[in-house]
Amino acid sequence: MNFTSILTMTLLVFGLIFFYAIGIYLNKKTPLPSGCDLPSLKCEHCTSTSCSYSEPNRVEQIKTEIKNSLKNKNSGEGAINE
Amino acid sequence: MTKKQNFLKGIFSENPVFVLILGMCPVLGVTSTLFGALGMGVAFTLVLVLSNIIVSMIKNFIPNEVRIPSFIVVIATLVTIVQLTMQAYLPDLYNQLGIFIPLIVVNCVILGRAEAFASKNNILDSTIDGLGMGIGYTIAIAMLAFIRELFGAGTLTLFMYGDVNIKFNLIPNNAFEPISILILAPGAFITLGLLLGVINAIKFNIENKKSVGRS
Amino acid sequence: MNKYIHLTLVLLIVSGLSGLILGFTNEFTKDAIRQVKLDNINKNMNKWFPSVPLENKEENATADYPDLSDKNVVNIYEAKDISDTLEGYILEVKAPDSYGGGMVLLVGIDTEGKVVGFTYLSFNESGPGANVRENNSFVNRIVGKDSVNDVDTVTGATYTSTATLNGVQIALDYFDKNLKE
Amino acid sequence: MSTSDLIKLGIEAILIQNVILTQFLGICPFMGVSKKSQSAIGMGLAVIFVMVISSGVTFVINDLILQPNKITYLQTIVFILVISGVVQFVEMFIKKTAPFIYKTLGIYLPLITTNCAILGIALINVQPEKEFGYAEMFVYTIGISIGFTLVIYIFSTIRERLENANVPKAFKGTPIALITAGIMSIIFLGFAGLV
Repeated sequence: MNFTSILTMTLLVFGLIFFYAIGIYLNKKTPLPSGCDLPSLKCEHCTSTSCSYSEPNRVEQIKTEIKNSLKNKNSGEGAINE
Repeated sequence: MTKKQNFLKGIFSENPVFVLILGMCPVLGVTSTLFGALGMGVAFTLVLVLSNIIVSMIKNFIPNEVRIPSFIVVIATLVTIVQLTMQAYLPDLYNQLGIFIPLIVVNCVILGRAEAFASKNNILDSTIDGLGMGIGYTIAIAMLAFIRELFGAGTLTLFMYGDVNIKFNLIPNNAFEPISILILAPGAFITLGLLLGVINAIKFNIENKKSVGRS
Repeated sequence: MNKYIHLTLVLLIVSGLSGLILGFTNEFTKDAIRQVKLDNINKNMNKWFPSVPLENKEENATADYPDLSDKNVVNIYEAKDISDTLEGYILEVKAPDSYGGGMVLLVGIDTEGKVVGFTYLSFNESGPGANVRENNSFVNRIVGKDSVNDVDTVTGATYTSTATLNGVQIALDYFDKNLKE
Repeated sequence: MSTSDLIKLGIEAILIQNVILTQFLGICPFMGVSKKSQSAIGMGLAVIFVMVISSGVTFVINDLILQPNKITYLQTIVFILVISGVVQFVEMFIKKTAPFIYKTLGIYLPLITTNCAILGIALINVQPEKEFGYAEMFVYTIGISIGFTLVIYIFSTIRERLENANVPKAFKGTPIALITAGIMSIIFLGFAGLV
């Protein structure tokens, strides 16, 4: 476990985190191209909770979705082709 | 949110596989044998709990701008440690899981929990949350692996290490021909789809009884 | 300005720590991983050539073997018993185009060129191909033969069994060409 | 590898070793984003773009830095950071230069960092027993990403029709999608003997 491999490891990992952090920073800074907001596809049918677009309370949102799908199933008791 | 609720939510109300439907790649990939699923479950729980602990410990030292990169480094380091120890001391499990151990790093559940929960709660709650989620995940993939291996190969491998091979051959002198498609790739999709459907049906049933009882 | 210094400092500490931790874990597990491979070879060595003592065969026992580079034969281990007479060889062979890819075989061949036994060093076949490994009838069909072109494959796992047969055949051809006295 | 082997490898990557249906990588976007074929195409193109770039970068890093210094156990940590960095720079690059392209696949780029397929293929490329050179790696990655786009597009067209099929209440949504994917996987099994 010589010293050089520790050094290369630390520099490598540090360089890559820096590369990623700079990427995030520059990405946040560059403005959206003119007249092209994000497409209407919000996150309603994407289940990934860790992508930076997901609203913070994505998990609660999924649970409420299931709850009200249950509710309208019950309230629709009378409806024929629920 | 009491401690018990915090723990049980990971298994029932917010089960990562059946409710949130996250981290599907390993769920389909490793469940061709029960041993693979249990091994994956344990490795996943270990990484999830340790990452939740570490993240909740260092959350106030890390400035907000570099939050996600440092969390990714923490999780990747933990995954590499698990990978190396498994390669050294459990080679059969390592060969069984193959590519899916390093893929725990990109598992949506872990980074999601670290960011959504661990970076906002103290160490104890994060550990309980991680444990709950991990056990919920393990139960889910163990159920899937049980069904797939039982009907697909008629055997249940519990533990493989070198020549120790605890394997129950459940078809007495091959009474029925195992449905080998279940062990194959399509079997994973179909079994999981059916399993999710059945669980939804049970849930609707319970909700129905409760609402009928109430009204 | 000191915000950025603070940022880089934190990043440096995080990466340094992770580098150190990984370095140490690698130190602990490095020789254990090598040992796993050697154990496998020694275990099979003892199983196929019972007279060979179960001691630690060195990995690079192949310094002086001809034209290893292009062929799929990766390593050769000599099976010498206590009185140092040659009982046979164990060849580590890469079996091409298996279903899951990356299949490596250990093939034991005695001095007359007959297959004494074979096993998988790395095996990532899925589905029915996975239980070719435990299919004893397929194994017994190969053991004791000096050529495998008349051995038929396992139904339902043609890919895996043909790759295994190719691997064993490569070992046998290599033996006839270079190792036969 | 001769060119015929490369073509064989390419076809195998697209049809036989399909990344979704046989290797089970990239299931999260496959399930999450394939509700509409337009969004599926966007996701597919983004995956092709990012997978080829990140596989190239990770392969070079592995060859020049990890392999000689014998620190290949760092592959996981280095590759995930490289992929995340590449995604950020690709998004920034597209924002600046090609607003039209950004309109179709802009939203999917942050999703791709948590996509198992990108990291999975990057790790498979550097597996010691695979022994990929640059040509094989390039052909394999392009084949895999085309296979991804092909499957996710076909699946999205089927799923659009599933919306108005009368599926039992419990099976609506992901369960029926998984079963359809299973049937598609059976069809793709038919390609096994092709090459």
